[in-house]
Amino acid sequence: MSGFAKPLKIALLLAVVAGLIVVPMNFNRYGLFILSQWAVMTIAAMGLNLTLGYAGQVSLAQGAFVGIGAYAAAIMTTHGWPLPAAIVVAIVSSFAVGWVLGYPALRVQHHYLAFVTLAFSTLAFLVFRNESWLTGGIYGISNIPRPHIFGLATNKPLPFYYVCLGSLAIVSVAVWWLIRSPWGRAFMALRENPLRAQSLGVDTRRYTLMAFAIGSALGGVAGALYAPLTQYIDPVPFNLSLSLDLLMMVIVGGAGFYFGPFLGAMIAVLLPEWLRFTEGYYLMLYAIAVILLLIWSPTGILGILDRYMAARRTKAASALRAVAKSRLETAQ
Amino acid sequence: MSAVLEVTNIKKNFGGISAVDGVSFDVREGEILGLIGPNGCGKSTLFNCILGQLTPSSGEVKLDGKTVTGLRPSELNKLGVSRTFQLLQVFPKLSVRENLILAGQEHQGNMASRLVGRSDAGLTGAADQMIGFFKLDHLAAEPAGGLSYGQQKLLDAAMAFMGGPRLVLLDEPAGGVNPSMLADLKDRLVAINREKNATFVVIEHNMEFVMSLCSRVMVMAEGKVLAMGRPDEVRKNPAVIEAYLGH
Amino acid sequence: MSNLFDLLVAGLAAGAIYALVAVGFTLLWQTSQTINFAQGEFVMLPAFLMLAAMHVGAPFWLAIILGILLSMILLGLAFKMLLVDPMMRHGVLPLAIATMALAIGIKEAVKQFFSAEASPFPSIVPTGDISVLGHAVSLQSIGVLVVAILAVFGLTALLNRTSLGHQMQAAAQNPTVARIIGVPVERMILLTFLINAFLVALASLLITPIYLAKFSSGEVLGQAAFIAAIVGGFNQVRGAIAGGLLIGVLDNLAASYVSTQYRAAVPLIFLIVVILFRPQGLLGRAEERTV
Amino acid sequence: QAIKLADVAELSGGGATVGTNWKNGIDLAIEEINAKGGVLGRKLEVTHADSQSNPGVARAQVQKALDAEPYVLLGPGYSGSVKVTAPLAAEAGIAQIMGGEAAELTQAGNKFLFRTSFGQQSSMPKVARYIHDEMKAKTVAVVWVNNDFGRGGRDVVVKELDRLGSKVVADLSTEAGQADFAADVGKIKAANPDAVFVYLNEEESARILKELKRQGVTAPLMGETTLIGQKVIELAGDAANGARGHVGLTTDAPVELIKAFRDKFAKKYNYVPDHNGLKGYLAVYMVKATTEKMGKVDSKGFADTLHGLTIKAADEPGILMDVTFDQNGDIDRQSFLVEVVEGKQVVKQVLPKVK
Amino acid sequence: MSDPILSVHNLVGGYGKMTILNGTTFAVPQATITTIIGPNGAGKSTVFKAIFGLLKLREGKISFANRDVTNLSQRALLNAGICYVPQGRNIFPELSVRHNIELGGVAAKGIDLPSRIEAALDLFPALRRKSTQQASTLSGGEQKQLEIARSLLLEPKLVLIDEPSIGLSPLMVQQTFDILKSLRDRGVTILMIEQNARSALEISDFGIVLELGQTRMVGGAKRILNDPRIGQLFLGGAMEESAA
Ligand SMILES: Nc1ncnc2c1ncn2[C@@H]1O[C@H](COP(=O)(O)OP(=O)(O)OP(=O)(O)O)[C@@H](O)[C@H]1O
Ligand SMILES: Nc1ncnc2c1ncn2[C@@H]1O[C@H](COP(=O)(O)OP(=O)(O)OP(=O)(O)O)[C@@H](O)[C@H]1O
Ligand SMILES: [Mg+2]
Ligand SMILES: [Mg+2]
Repeated sequence: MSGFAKPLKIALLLAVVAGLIVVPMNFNRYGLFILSQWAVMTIAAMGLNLTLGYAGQVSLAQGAFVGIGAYAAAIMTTHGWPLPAAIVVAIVSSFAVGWVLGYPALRVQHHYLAFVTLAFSTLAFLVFRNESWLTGGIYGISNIPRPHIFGLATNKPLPFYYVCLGSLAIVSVAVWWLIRSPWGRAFMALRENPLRAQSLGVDTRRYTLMAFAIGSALGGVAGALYAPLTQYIDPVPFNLSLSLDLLMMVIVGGAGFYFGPFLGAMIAVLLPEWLRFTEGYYLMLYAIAVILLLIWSPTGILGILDRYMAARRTKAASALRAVAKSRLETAQ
Repeated sequence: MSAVLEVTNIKKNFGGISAVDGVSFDVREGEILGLIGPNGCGKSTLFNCILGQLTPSSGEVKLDGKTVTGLRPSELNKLGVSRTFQLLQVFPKLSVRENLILAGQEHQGNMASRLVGRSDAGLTGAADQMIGFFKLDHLAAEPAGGLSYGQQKLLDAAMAFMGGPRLVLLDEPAGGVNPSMLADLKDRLVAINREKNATFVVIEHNMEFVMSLCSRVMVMAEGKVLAMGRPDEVRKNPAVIEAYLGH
Repeated sequence: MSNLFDLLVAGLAAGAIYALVAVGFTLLWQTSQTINFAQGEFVMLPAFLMLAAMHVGAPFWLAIILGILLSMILLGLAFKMLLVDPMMRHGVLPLAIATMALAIGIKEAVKQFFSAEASPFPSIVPTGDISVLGHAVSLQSIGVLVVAILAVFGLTALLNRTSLGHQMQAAAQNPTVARIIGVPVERMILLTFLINAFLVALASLLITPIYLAKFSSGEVLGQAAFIAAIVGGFNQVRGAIAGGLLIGVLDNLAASYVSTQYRAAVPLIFLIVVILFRPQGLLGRAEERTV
Repeated sequence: QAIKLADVAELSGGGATVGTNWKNGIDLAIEEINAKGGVLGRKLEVTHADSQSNPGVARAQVQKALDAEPYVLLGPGYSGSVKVTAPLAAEAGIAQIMGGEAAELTQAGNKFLFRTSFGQQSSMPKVARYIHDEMKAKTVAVVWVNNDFGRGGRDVVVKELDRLGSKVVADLSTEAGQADFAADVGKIKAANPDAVFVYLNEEESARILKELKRQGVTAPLMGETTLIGQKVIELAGDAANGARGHVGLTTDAPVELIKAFRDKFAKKYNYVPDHNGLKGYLAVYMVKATTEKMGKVDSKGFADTLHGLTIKAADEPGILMDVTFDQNGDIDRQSFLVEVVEGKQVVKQVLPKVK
Repeated sequence: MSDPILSVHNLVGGYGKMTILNGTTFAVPQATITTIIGPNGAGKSTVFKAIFGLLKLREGKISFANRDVTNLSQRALLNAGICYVPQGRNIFPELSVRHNIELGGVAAKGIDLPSRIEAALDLFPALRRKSTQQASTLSGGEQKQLEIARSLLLEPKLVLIDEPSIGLSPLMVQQTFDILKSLRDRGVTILMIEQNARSALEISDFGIVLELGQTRMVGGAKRILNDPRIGQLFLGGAMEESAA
């Protein structure tokens, strides 16, 4: 990931984690809510980063999976099921739907795939809105309870923030493991050159479906946390614009970089909040900030770091070449 | 020697054009078969049909006597068939080493074990050996997209060998490769052929390379087989000279 | 079946609007391989520029000219220089995301600096209906349809029949090589965006009297046009007209014969089916040979 | 020291027009009050926050607003957003004066929630009765916008019509922002109802009015403020003629104070507000009247004081019309039946307060 | 040696921080064919990119016809009479074969384009047969032919051609080299990169050996062909022996 010395990296990581645990203890409820939202959105964006950033499958449907997870959790917990059970159901159902949505990706790619998923996303919204017998329709579902974890109530903002943070931690480790495994490399092969990948034995079908399904399942996890976080859901937050927001998080953070979603979600969730003091102008300024960021580095924030790394690497390669050259010269 | 690959009456049409028009041939175990023919005569298309990259309009492909027509490229590769491409096909943003590890990893364990096992699937050593052989050492950590044409061509060939294949279809491996390196490559192919009893089918326009490497040569023209035989026979065949070699 | 005929007419009228907006999508793809998610907002904005001009006392005709000029400067020149230039090399996604942000920016700016309210907009086509086979057809819709057809035919001729058109496509398909053989790539791209800006200004002028000028009207319009462009064929300008009309008709039929609640689903399902069985769209050109 | 109010409203997203009107109404009222010396000698101050028309964001913003301990919370306008935020305000013990109209909002026993206009449970029965009694419609077509506002109204009206014995022969949902109503009107035409109930936002109302006229639908049209408001008339032109509506709160009401309000608003913001502008304006005057009634600025006592309170326009001109609040936070006020005649609103009936 | 039309002096440059060209220097005489050979990754293609203004140079000077053309725009270089045929696949995949070829004439001035297009199609009958087909459907060799045909539309003074023989059948290689020879006979200067070094040097007047971004050797083509050390290192000496 970076060229810093390894111990330094680990220390930095530990500091950030400790900060995320300790600092919010003095936050007010609003601060905790925003931070919880960041954690939830990061999970969803990590899922999309897997599908899009690593496996190169453009999806404009991640918001719909957050919706599926949220409704699964809302319906179940309001009927007395515990949240962990609901999360499992959210994962399973969004994994399954994601798997099915992966099938078009076997036929079409790039922008065409984007359009299919875009259509799916709007269809999901219509189902959420119209099937009121299940989803409460436009009125939504209210009074979604927050869970008891090990007998501890998480009704208060701080405990629930830790629920979100803990989930984020688990997901982060799992994703880290996944992308470091041969699977991660196979996903990148799908992105870089599916044709060559196929002829090297990479089962592109299965990996494509997996990339979709796992990415979607993480969307589902995020949704299952979003429902108890807001304690009320209706179809509107899960329309296309959530998918687009998540896409923006991934790209702005840096698609295909592990830490991209963390930064992207931070910008998408926190930046507008910071800009709120400008009142009517804050969304405009936010839009301008995103545009400027992309102009500065079209590959996202981490793309900048990557460029720096690439420069260092070529320096090393240059040195190797220089050695070869001097050897050649002495040989003559 | 038994036939590893049997191709029967393969046809491939694109709209009205028939690019491959009823090609049949066998490849014997352990042989190196050359495939030559004028530009656009259907050689690459034939490869793509054999390898499942294209669905043939008709005809049959058998591997070890079992029909494999319609199998996907990845399935064929799992059966030990690998290939190289005429146009550059590498993973541009992955490093040279990662390219090679990727080329081998799907042959280690199964999908589940690859998820929990070592991240390089134990292939770094093998990859570095390949890198050394193709003189890409100083570029091992470079993204493959930054390699020169010939270097990418070599990387492509190297990838085809990472999985320990028994049948390799090479589409113009010599194009753009420096003659000295080409000589090494040829030696290497011969060595693998002898030691591992691997079988090769090689499309090439470089006559010296084909004629010195192959035990048999098949000539195609306009989608059909024009001639098949030992290199020296083919070289003297007037039809082949007329259609392909010139002079 | 007079009702069916009415539905067809209404569908074609709506479809003509989608087509007119969709032309821009297909044009941008064919000549710069970019996707502009702010296209709907691009159509929304010029009307406000014209309204602003009228606000400060310009007569309608002058406002139109000013509006078109301003949109060519803002949505053509400035858009190309500020957003497209730095991002185009990096593939479709960064620019697509930037245009999403731009869409937010334009909407918010219009809301902030003009109004959150809808306002009426004068029509340059006489309002009123003419009777076709005893059914009322609005002149405005006919105007939109005529302009959409003209735009598609004009652009198709430009792109397929003239050297300039080939150069524009070449600049999109392989900019490095285009440069090497002497195609003025920068100028071609600029031209692309200027044409698009002109088209959206024209579309704005024709559509706003029907849709009303409102900061948010670009969303609905942009999405419908987007779907139309894909269904028709994203990589060919002519796809816009087919897709637009088809989606318009389909939408109206769906509203009548399926449920109104799931009305929006029908074009989307159609879209998915089209992409799966004919990815290039109905009139698009297949992307051939990858091996 | 200033009295701090917090406003959370739909300033962007689908409800931007609603929220912006609401916000402008609030700002106007505060400006007026402060110019006259404030409330109990203290100035009013408000912070506006944008909910992006998204309940999740609304929740965050209300949380933020409550963390700052405001005197009273204003907004939001979308019923869904009200639903997520009302428990927070209640928990904090802070009165919330909102713009939502969904029936259920005030029926959950929340002691801190107050409306600024009729809930649909009180306005829609009047509409249904009018359709049945006055229009003598045996068959009715209902067109509504498929969001919480439209759906809420539709549900009540359909239930009431059913009870009264009028048959709903077409029940058409439309999308917010929809531009093309040809198919919907075609369906109305095919159903051939005695009356059409239209419950859409202003622009969509204007579009459907035009389409109804184009397709020659002659059945009488009935709606709410959103069908016969000045904005609709401006946008729809003469297609609006003949449309009728029940108007709980409108800048077009034949009330001098309201006319004056409308002029002030138009002068400041360059456009004529819809009923949401009025709601925001009234919300602030509710704060003023209640506080003056208490005689002190007491956040805790506010809700208790407002329950059961009647505010007379004669005492507090800013309240524009006499209004009474019940124990649920619902309001009771005069309302009007209006018809558009030659581009002008004409009041046909004045409906008195219920109690 | 006659007057050099192109001279390249002390080029230093590369990709990012990586230096590929380490002071490359050579000169190309007018109306000759000069072939650059060297191992893969020596920087041959990079030299061409540098000459054609596609690579930012850190040092060095390129002059053409007694004029400094360092870092000029592609358009300006074309106008000056330099034409470049790069390595690899360089077509416009979604345009037809004929339109691809036509585009080669974009920079042309005062030339009878239609007749030149016909002449180019005459040289490559396969392209004529497929002139309405989308260029992406051509075979590898046909795509290369397309590029060569495209480059014939202009009347350049200098042609930079990077490994034209890749993917071409022996017959087409011969024909392409014949075309190059006839161009030279008409006074056009050809600078070519080839890995098919023997055949290329056969038709060349001069040869340049490039290694690690430096000119190792410059001289008459015959001399380089016959230099034993060069043969061993760059021409694949072993290949000759085992060839049938
Ligand atoms: N998708 C396609 N549509 C139409 N024609 C095609 C398509 N793919 C290949 N062809 C045609 O099929 C013929 C055979 O192509 P192929 O690539 O197999 O030739 P080849 O023998 O490999 O030639 P080369 O030596 O130049 O690589 C060519 O004439 C080509 O134009
Ligand atoms: N786009 C690039 N980015 C980074 N490095 C590059 C790039 N292109 C080439 N290189 C590096 O520059 C060196 C020289 O490349 P170049 O293409 O000039 O070689 P070449 O002599 O033409 O080789 P070949 O005979 O294989 O075509 C190579 O080592 C390659 O790794
Ligand atoms: Mg081939
Ligand atoms: Mg090269």
